[in-house]
Amino acid sequence: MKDEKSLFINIVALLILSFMAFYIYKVSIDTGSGIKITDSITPKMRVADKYLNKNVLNENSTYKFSQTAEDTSANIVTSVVVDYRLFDTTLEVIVLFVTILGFGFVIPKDKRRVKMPSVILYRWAPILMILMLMIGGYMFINGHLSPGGGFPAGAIISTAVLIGVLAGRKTVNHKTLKVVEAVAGISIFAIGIASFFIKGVFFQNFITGDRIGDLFSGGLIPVFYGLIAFKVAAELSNIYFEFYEEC
Amino acid sequence: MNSIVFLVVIPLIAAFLSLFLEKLNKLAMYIVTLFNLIFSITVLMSGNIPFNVAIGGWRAPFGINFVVTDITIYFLLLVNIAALISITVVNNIKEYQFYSFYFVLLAATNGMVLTGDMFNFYLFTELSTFAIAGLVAYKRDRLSTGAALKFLILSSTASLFSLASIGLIYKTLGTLNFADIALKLSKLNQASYNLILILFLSSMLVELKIFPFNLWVVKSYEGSITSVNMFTHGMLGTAGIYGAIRILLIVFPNMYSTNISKVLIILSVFTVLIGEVGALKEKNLVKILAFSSMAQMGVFMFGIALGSFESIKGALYIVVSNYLAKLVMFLVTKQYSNAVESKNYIDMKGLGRKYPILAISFTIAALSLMGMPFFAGFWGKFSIVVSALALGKLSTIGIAILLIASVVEGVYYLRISHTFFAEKDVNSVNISRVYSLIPFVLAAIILAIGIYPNFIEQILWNVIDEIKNAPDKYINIILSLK
Amino acid sequence: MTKVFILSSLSLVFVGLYGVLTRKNIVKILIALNIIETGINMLLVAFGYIEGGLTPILQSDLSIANLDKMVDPVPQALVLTSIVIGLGTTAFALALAMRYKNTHNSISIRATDEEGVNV
Amino acid sequence: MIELLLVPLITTLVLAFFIRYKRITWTLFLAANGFVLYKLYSIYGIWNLSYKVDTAYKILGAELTLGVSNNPIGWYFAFFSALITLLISLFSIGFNKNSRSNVSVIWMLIIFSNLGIFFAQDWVTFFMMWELMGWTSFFAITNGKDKALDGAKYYLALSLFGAALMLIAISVLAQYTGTFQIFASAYGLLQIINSSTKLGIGILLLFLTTFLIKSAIFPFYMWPQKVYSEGPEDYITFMSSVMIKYGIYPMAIFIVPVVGSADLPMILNTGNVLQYTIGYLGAISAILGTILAIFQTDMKKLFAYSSVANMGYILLGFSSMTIVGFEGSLFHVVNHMILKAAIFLTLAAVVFRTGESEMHKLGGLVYRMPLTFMTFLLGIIAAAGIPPLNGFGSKWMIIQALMSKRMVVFAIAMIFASTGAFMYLFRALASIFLGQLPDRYKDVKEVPPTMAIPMFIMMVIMLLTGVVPGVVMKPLTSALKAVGYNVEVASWTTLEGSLKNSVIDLKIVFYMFVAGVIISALMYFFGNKSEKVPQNDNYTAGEYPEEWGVDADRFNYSYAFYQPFKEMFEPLLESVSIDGFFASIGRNFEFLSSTIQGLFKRGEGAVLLFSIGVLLLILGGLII
Amino acid sequence: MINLAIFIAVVMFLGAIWTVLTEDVFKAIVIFGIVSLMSSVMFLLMQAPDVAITEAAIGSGITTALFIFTYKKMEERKDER
Repeated sequence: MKDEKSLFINIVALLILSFMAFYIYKVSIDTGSGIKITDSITPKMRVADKYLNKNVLNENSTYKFSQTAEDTSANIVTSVVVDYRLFDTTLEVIVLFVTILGFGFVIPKDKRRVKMPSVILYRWAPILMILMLMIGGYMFINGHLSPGGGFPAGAIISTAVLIGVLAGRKTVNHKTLKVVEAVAGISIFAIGIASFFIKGVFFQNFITGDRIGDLFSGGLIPVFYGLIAFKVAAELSNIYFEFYEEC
Repeated sequence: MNSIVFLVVIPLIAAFLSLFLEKLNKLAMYIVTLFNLIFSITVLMSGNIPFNVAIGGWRAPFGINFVVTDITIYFLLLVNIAALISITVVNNIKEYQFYSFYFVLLAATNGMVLTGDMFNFYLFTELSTFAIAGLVAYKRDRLSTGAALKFLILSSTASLFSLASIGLIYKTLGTLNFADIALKLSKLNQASYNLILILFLSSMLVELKIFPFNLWVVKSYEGSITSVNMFTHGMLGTAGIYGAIRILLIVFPNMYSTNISKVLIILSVFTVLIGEVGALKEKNLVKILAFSSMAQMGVFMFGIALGSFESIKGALYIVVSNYLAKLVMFLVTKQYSNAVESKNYIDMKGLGRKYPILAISFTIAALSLMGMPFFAGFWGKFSIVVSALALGKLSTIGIAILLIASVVEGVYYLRISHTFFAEKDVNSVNISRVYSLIPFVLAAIILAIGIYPNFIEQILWNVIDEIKNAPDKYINIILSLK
Repeated sequence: MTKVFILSSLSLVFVGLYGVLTRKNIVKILIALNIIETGINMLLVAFGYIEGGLTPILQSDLSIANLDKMVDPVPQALVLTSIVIGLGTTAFALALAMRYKNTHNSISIRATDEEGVNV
Repeated sequence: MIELLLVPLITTLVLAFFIRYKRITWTLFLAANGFVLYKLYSIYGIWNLSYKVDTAYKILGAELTLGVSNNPIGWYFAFFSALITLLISLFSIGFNKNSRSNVSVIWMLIIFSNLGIFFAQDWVTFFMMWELMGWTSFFAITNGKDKALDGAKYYLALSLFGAALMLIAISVLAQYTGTFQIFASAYGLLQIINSSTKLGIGILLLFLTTFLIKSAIFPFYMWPQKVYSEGPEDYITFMSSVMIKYGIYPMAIFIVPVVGSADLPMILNTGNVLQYTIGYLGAISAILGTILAIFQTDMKKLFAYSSVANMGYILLGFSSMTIVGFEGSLFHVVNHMILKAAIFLTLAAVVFRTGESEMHKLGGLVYRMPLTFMTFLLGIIAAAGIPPLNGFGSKWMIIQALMSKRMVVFAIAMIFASTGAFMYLFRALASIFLGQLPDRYKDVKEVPPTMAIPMFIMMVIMLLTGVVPGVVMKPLTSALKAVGYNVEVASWTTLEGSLKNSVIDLKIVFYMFVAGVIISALMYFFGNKSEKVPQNDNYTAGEYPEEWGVDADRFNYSYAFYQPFKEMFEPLLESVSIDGFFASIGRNFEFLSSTIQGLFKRGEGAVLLFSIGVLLLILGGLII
Repeated sequence: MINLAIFIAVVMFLGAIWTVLTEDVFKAIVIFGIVSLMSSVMFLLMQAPDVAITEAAIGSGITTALFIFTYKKMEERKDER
């Protein structure tokens, strides 16, 4: 790739970048009136304040640990992701769905040589897989209490599938993955629609009354996270299948 | 009207189901599209407009909300009608992925129009980008692969810019809701405002096909099949226009006090010039349409960037005219290019004599795009010209260049029409007369608007009224709901 | 601290942008895109950071008393989303790149898309 | 009023349905034209007729109203156009019997726009009709033939360009005067000129350019020869006689009153700057048209340039800004309509029978097509401005007006052009109809009656207007009076000049001419008869030029008819190469087009251009 | 703490530059993986453990794996020719 060393393009790029940097610098030192991008603004002045205080619906409500509140997830990031802004998260799942679909669609399907896996990997694979599944399961079940959640959980579960594929063990096949993917995806929306028929509002968390910090709290949050985890796992596993499975 | 969310949810569920439906996919496509169309018509007829839907029951600035106002509902109709018309040319497609992409695109474009939240809008945009990239790559040959890849790289760069801008908005204003942003935006420092606007605008302009953000356009159009072209034009394009109107005019109305609107004027003039001149020597009909759609977007953007209400009305006329005309043109192109198995318009010589309705529809569409009187495009051109001449030197020069560019457009379009009507024997070609129906109806609408603009004028003034009272009215609709 | 975070993320963004602008190898362009994305994600989270802030997770009544000191959870939620989108983009683009390699017989973005012409 | 416009429109739709049945379409076409003529006849004198359409379309803060109204000058143009159109459409029935394509639908649409232009009450209606006429004539000219495409494209580009300029002019004018009404805005424009001369003249020049383009005046004189040589002959007849006057009509109702009464710097105390500009443009077109016409070998191109020259005369008449000059110009409009229609009908007849339009390949057709010859003869006599026929009176009036205003240069130009006209007209006559008949045209017959009748009527009309100019002058002067000009209604046979004692009675002129004809006829019959030899022997001297690889026709006497003159004017013509200028614009656009396509063909710079775009936006944001 | 942050920031910056400038695609991928992992540490420092875990699993882990798979596949094709 000789073109990469083209001096002209490099100079142009550096000029553009330095100009942009200069502009950002200029904006950041701007002394005009009004809110500036360099001002330090605490969550108190943002919508996040309501999320932290869990008083979106009722402005004066306060809460204590191990008691009920409007959103009973202890991990506030989770409560934003899977409750306050749940719709974004479902769309994000769709984004992953679309891109992986596109991935499977455009990837060239030519014959691949299948290498024999090493014996060690073949023997140890089940143990590793179970370990991965356990970690993943823990993550999405505890998503509302501790860091983690559905996405990394899905990624870790998919790693289990990857190990299986690498070890040459038959775990799941394409068809199953497709079914898991679709069922998980549809379930997310089915719950949303169910809440429409129960509460009259889409994607409302209709299981309330839990206590913050309990394992079974947060209403639908663990359910959603579980579905998301399986969906992500199924989709990511699809990628490995595309690379390493014979078609 | 909480059920408005069905417009997004049903297509998404269909997208999952399409993995298994196999041959029923086509039927599902019609059912879902018709559902969306009928649902949006019902909403229009219900008389509840404007209303605001808080998803998940979280009130407006805290949760995600869907807003339905006059602008929304009309663009919703445009998107769904375009979808219905576009899928009539889908045939012989077996890959379930195509249908999935379509459903996702339908949901995403509907969502882009409906949403009232910045980040949600970003997500819908991404979704539509991926769906379009997948659809463009449908043929999976050299041309479409290159086009899809380059489109993907460009649009993901752009989306990162808009993500940065969303971050900045959240940092400074502490909110992601359109209405809330509009309410607080006046408190923002001018320089910071500019930075945010530039970052967001530059990603917006990619979708609006404004030069120099539009290098993907011609390739994508050339590399994809006709129905995908119609999706890109009718659904993604229309939703993008809606985004421009919503975000530039209602969320960022202060734009007109900065020089950025002047830069936009210059850029849109360049876009028009490049679009028209680029098409002049082209022989591939699809590429000509791509260049022309670029140019029309330039005219639209010019009208928006001028910022007076009359020019915005003109821009909306241009939108309507371009929307209808391009649909007609793509339909005609599809039939003719199928018949002669070539996209070169010279090979289509003489087809207009055998199938006059298609060729006449094409001509009407072309004349409307040229801004000829008695066709819908004229009213737009007229409004824009009149208001541009009142707004100072820059816009005067701009409109002069625009008009000269429209001369070039006239030359290449009428040359194509002439080729259709040229004398040549075409006996081996066979096109079913059924396919003439939709182009004919659309062309008749173009003509009707051109001759009698009253009914569309009424609608457009409703829209303009909404823009005029923005953002106060818009904010009231959304934030009053506790 | 905030300054360090912001500067480091901005530097990533600029380096990535430089890569996207100057590289011709599609895989490297995609890597550069990912670098930008990482940078932007860090930027967003840094926007929500406050000096000496706490993790926004409720562990006991003590953390509820210190809600003011917690960092902003919303940018973190946004970034969670954007990371997944980044993965999607990369996967799709890489698949396209593989096909690109097959059809164009090259991995340079300069390869022409016209049929039958080899670089 | 509205039925005048509705009937052509409805006829268009009906024609479109029956497009495959030639007989029906052309008969319907004739009937519709007959109706239009009748209707126009019936509304003469009722000047308060009008029809308005209120739209909800808001522009400049008010709702737009479109309207047509009967106005005297418009009626004058429309009536005579309709008369000529009727005759041409009669001719078309026979002419189109064997043609493959059918131009009648588009033609009817043009007639609709034609009437719309002449009766438009406001600029928007006028503009709409004007644009309609522009693109419809493109399709009428090409008419499905690829070889006509280049000329038609040229015409279309010019026409769209002109329309764009007019749109700008209308918008600016409306901005300052607040009205779209044509007559009201004329007064408004006068006030603009008084308060801010530059702006006013700018608007005026924009309008003027549009009209000049449509009437093929000097900088834009190239399109007639490109278009006329390729289009369908019957439609070209219409175009050269009627359509080319579209530019004259708005000049008469808008430009002339404004320029005449504007308070602008004067030159030599005879006229103001704009007056001289118009005059010079007219003079240049008259001279250039004449010179170029002299050197054409294609008869249609020859008469195309002749049209340019005639448009020049009309402009010269306008430039005098006297009432006689004005009358003369408007009179010449009709005269030119009639005589050009007559000439082009004969050319169409020749092409119909021989399929040839190169003059040096024709010859001697007088023996085979005597009626056509007679029409042509009268036509060129009229075009040359020889007294008993109709071209004389108007030219005489224009020259009178110019002399009375002491615009000597223009008068000289006019006389030069008239003299030159003899040269090219005689050339056409000699090459097409006189000389010897080539062997290949031995079997040529006279045209069928449907085509002969209109030609005969044309002859009668030419003679009539020549001898009794009152048939045109009476409606003209009453129309002018109705508009408010200080004129007296003309008498039947006399014409009034503007110099002292300059009234002529055309009756007397006619008697003198008849006497002359009788004498020359006697001389012909009693003189020596000529001897006949095979035609080629005349100019190949018994040799066979084909053996040298040269086309024998090139040695025909009419191939390089005016070689000495051509050599004389060659340097001048080379320096005045407007065509080259326009062609270079086209080439540059195409070059630019290839460049842009190259840019879009490669997608590699997309992100780079994207960042440059961001940079531009930043620059815009920084420079506050 | 701040020293750690500065150290990681510098390392990330240098790593990113190396990634962009290096000729070897495989090296670039690996170093990108490291940069990505570093960023997850940064997220931890920013009190965003959720993001850190996700970045480590998805941004650093799976994305890098994807790149490597792709790279290998492209190399394989090169071998076949």
